[in-house]
Amino acid sequence: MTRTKEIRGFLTKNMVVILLLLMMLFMTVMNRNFLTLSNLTNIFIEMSTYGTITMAMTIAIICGEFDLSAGATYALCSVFFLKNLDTMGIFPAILVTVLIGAAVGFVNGFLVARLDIPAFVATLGSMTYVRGIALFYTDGQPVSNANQAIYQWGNGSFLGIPNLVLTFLLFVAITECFLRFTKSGREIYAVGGSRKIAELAGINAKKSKLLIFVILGIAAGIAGVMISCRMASGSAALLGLNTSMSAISAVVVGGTSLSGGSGSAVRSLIGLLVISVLFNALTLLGIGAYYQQLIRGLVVIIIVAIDVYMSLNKKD
Amino acid sequence: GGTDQTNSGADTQKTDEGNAQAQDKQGDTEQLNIFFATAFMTVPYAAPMNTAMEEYAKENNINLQMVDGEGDSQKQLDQIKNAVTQGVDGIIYWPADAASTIPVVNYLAECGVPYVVLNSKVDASVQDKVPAYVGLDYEMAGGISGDLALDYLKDGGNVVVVEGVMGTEAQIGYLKGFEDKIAQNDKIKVLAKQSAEWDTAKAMKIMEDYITTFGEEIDLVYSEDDGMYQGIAAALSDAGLSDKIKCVCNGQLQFVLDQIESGVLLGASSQDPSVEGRTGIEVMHKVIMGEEVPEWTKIDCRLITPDNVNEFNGW
Amino acid sequence: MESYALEMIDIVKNFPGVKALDNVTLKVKKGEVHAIIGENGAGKSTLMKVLNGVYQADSGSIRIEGQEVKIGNINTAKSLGISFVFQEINLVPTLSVVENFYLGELLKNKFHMIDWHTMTRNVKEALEKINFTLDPKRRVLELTVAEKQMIEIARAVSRNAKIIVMDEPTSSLSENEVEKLFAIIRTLREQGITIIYISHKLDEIFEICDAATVIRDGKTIETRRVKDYTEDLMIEQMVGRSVTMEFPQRTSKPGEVIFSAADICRKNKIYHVDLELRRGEVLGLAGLVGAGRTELCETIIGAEKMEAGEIRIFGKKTKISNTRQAKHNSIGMVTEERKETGLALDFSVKQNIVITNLPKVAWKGIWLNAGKEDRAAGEYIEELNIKTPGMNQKTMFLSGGNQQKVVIAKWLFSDVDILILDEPTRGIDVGAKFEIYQLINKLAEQGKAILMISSEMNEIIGMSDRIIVMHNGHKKGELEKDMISAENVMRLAVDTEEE
Amino acid sequence: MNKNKNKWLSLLCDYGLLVVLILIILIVSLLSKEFMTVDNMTNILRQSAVIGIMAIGVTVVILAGHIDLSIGSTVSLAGVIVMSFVNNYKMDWTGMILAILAGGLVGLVNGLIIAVINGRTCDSFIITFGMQTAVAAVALIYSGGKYMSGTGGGVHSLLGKGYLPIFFFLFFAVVLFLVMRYTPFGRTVYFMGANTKAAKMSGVNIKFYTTMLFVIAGVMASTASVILSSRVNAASPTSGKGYELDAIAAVVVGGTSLTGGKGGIFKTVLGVVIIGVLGNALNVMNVTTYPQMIIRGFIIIIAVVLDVSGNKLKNSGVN
Ligand SMILES: Nc1ncnc2c1ncn2[C@@H]1O[C@H](COP(=O)(O)OP(=O)(O)OP(=O)(O)O)[C@@H](O)[C@H]1O
Ligand SMILES: Nc1ncnc2c1ncn2[C@@H]1O[C@H](COP(=O)(O)OP(=O)(O)OP(=O)(O)O)[C@@H](O)[C@H]1O
Ligand SMILES: [Mg+2]
Ligand SMILES: [Mg+2]
Repeated sequence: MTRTKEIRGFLTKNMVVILLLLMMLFMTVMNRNFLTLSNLTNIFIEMSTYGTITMAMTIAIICGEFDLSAGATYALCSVFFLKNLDTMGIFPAILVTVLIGAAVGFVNGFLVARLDIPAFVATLGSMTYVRGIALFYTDGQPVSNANQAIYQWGNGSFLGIPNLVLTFLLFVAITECFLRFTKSGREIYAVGGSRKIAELAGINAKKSKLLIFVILGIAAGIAGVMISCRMASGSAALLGLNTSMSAISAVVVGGTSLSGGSGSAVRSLIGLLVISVLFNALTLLGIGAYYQQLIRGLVVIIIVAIDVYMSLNKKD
Repeated sequence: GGTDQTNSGADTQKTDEGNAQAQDKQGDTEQLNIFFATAFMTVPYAAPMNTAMEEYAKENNINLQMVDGEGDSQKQLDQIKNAVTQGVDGIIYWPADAASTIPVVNYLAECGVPYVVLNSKVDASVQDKVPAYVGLDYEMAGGISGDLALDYLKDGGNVVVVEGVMGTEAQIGYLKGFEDKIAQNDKIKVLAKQSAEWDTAKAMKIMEDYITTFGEEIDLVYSEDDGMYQGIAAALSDAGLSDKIKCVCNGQLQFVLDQIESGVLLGASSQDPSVEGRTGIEVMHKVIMGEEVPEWTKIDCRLITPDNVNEFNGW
Repeated sequence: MESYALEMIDIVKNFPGVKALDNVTLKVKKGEVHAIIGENGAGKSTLMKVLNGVYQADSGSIRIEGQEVKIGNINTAKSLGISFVFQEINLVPTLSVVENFYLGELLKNKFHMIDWHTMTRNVKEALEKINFTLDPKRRVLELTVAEKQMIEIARAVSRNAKIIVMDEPTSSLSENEVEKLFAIIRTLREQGITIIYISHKLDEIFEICDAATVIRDGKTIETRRVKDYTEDLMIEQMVGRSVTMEFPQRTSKPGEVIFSAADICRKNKIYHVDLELRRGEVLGLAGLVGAGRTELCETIIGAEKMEAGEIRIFGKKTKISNTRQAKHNSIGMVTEERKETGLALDFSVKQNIVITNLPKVAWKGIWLNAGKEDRAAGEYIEELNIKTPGMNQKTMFLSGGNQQKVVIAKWLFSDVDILILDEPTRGIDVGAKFEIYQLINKLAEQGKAILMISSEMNEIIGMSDRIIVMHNGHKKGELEKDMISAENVMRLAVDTEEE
Repeated sequence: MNKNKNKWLSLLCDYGLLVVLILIILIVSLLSKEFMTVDNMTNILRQSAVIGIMAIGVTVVILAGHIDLSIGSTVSLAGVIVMSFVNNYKMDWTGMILAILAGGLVGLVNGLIIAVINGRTCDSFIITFGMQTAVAAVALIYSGGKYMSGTGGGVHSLLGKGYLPIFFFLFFAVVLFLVMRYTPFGRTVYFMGANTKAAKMSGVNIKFYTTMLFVIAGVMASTASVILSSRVNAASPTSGKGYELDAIAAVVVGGTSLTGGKGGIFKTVLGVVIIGVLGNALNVMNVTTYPQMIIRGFIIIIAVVLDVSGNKLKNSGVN
């Protein structure tokens, strides 16, 4: 009796991991190209830029908020970096780019934390104006930069691991440690779990909310620099159109509820992997684009539906 | 360069011999694998293109795999890398935007898999690495529409422009070609330019607002593509101005052909996605077979007028 | 001159339209257990929220051990050595017990990282100290209300505070846990810690408190030693009039059975419960906290899935799979948590009252009629004596007792014959309690069948015609009128043998 | 005196947006003589009709505390369905009915999933996002990805002409306004938004209501799509992309709260008109695309900042 219950509990808790393993097993059998170093590396590289944003999004969702403007900020930061790289020099340019990201995040945070605007609306607004600024700044033209140093870094690797993947994994580790072992991190959980109660316990919820948006902006800035290094180019019109929603769905697929108060960087990493492996698998299996899109939509619905159903009805 | 060659829908049969040869070469059992990395698979323009490619692939026993880059250049890079990992025989690359092509072209040049660039040019800095480009000369197409405008507005007049997504190669070329032409007559004035991002409904709204702002001051509307023209036509006909305000556009959507035939639309520069798709895969096939191909295979682009409208297939 | 641990002098606090505190003065001696009592909405919680910095007083001063202090926020209060057990549970549900224990003041190790190890150990010790065993790593959302309340108490006690404020700490505790709490309070008193104790349960005040301050309508009435008080005097001071009889008499006799449930089961919660309910009777449902009474009733009204069992209403077999069907079959339930599940706090009193039966205030059942709504709401506001500035006041601005009355009014308006009342007087002052008892009697006399859950022994004994006692999801027994006594109820409620 | 002030304050908070709208109209009329003409005003309403119909539909969902991100894809799907029937078989009525039913079906699926899993309000965000992706794919599959131009002539092509889009917009707005304000159904939706648990315990069949709400949003979206495709005389499988955000933006600019229970259809109509007027004004004043985006973003934020702080003021000011 308790045994089956335990097994059930284990299964529900680790549904996504099991799904991931099953998917990988299936693909290994189905396609000889799947379990190759280069394929797996590719999966990780693609994930690394929007994965960085996903980590920040995880923090935000734990705090009970989310951000639709991260993709636009990502685009703005990318084109800014590329345009100013030559005049500013690499490191100052990186710094200013990340500061711009942080500034956008700060505005969002100010709106949400101080003025009590729902994040959906505040970031819907900033999604529009930030992309407008990016387009205005570049006059809608794609920007490229032939700087070899950044290009080499963006496509190079260290000990066989691509630099971008290393940066991303570092970000995952930092996020996990931040969430688990720092006071600010734990306060974010408390605020997400219940803002009122956290405030009664003397936690400055406004500070936490402000912080998560600034982190999101910084992450978007870093991701913008990363993608610029990899592609040596950026487009204000096209970059990051789906990034925010992809990041949110990766977090949710990883098993973190949008209601806030729980979640972790590792879970989101698993969510990211599930989605990336799924994409990769569908392509390797030669599924047409339309059907791929259909499957993607259904997978999000099914995973979330099962997860919600289990967590809301598992009382017995 | 000097090796330009023109391909049009009417004379696709002439390459059939080449195909037969290719089939001989590869034998009956061995199937060629061609990978098509699209920039946008879900835009309507891609649909006839894909169909034409698939047809060609079927005829020539080619295994064609198509993926959607969703306008994300990084995604395209990864899709192409995956394809190379899988071991394909050739890659057709439709870039999302010119600037982001640098790492893709670098990678393709390095890995040695034959490839063809389709629809949009790559960044100038890597241009010389590209073995074959198949695409329209957008500037020329814009010029064709420009000529038409020039002809219609001999005595000068006011023009409004409805543009596509800014920064795309098509938008830049269509605009430049058109503006260069109408600059020849300094009595032609451009009143306003707005982007409708290739979207019919947005184009309609912009046209309605143009009508509000300028009314019958407008003599001619230039629509950068055929889909947007559809919205413009709706706005003009709603306002009862179809006779007074004339349009030119690029593209040969069936609707555009109908409108040219009925005399509502002055004319358009042709652009057939099926031809583009078919030519793309054909050139790819040739490259794989080791045949000589021109650096730039230009897609046929001619002026469509009521007289020759029957020669074109709408999509 | 005696030394005071805490003096709050002439505190005034206005909310728009409400003078919640009107020159309240509270003086608490060092090392005593000091009760604050008063009707619902008297201002007790508000006074404590001024002390803890959630609200700023409009005027008045606070002195701690003779020192005048300004309390701008909760952290100031903490640093002054005051800790709180709030009226509402204040634990973050998604976090573990350990983390909730240290909420807002997590321990760090020498690397400035969170020190989980030490914290877990400390929490274990703190819980042991109050004789309460619980795995500190469990998440709070898995715990029962009583367990949560005990954690709050343990947390407040472990903070080494000089002053501990407890706002209705026993409202969801069973007798057993109340005893534990009292033992803790006595120990704390011996250690010289000052305790402010707010409760509506007067017997508790007499048992544990040294002094009491009565507040009425935001004003201090009097502070006395508890031994100088009688219960009657206390009540008189609280309500401003004399209340003599605690449980009003009912004249009607139970009629025919209109509701019966047989063999009700709910997965892992409720096991084979039978019950019958007659017209005009009050059936008490007794048991310790967590006995499954709420669960049983939620299953009956279709809010939770019923696994097995049969329900008959007016003798007819009826399937109830959601709350709408329950309402249509004439069953309504006044839930125990009025703010969570009883009211839309943003809605006006009027809108909350008519919500259960909108067609009744609508033309032909489809078109809402403002006049009918006003009349209906006005009628119930008057009948239940709901204190509100107007029927259009948002219910969030009402005091607890009046909110409760709105919830009851809502179900009366729906014309159900079978009314389930879950802890109808929780957190309600004596005056309002008496009115609710009268109301229950009136309903019974009108022929409604009432199923009343209550954790207050006096109440359930005083009001019920019959009592069913539950334990751990099982029905342990049924007591007819002549068998009802506190001993019998208790014996069945704590009975742990067999099953 | 004080009471009077409160009354004014509360009126201002309720109708502040109307004042803002009138101010915008006045200012733009001064700047541009073309703006303040009957033609242009009907023009604005006509342009706003499609987003407007979607917005009033999604308002109902938002009032109950949920959200629906799939309505944009519903527009795409319904568009290609109606166009394919109009073009291929000349069956305007069948096409329109099927298209509207398709919208209802999408809503039904949304609603049923959320109802069955007992989804909290935040779950509808991600579930309907999944639906958005899936329905867009269905539209692509159904149409083969192709652009469809209308050949015109039938009933369908008339719907978008002249004052008809405005008529439909106002008609649905009035109907839903009355339903939400004066019927038990509407009141119950508000109650659900204000406190779902309380609504459940008061005998509201939450699952049924949740399902119905999404069906309404879906049907409104597909109806909007029928009008859109008629107006532009074309449909493409991506024609509704991003429309959901425009519609939701109109709802929040109007002052309906995303947490549910507060707001209403009238406010949404105001929001739609404000956004429509602004977009038109910027076009008429020949502001280019990108600055327009920047301004639009700020307008959304400013409108909501004003609304939220107005509500705070009101809540602290009411007796
Ligand atoms: N935030 C607020 N805004 C407006 N009025 C308020 C607010 N908080 C409390 N009140 C009002 O102040 C008065 C005192 O409320 P308080 O909660 O202090 O009563 P209480 O004595 O604790 O009652 P109970 O026994 O029901 O807990 C009540 O009339 C209440 O409606
Ligand atoms: N023996 C037990 N151990 C742990 N939890 C229990 C136990 N029995 C019941 N519970 C849980 O306690 C919670 C409260 O149950 P329920 O609300 O039905 O109790 P109740 O008798 O109505 O008490 P209350 O006075 O709190 O209303 C439920 O979540 C139930 O699962
Ligand atoms: Mg209180
Ligand atoms: Mg209970």
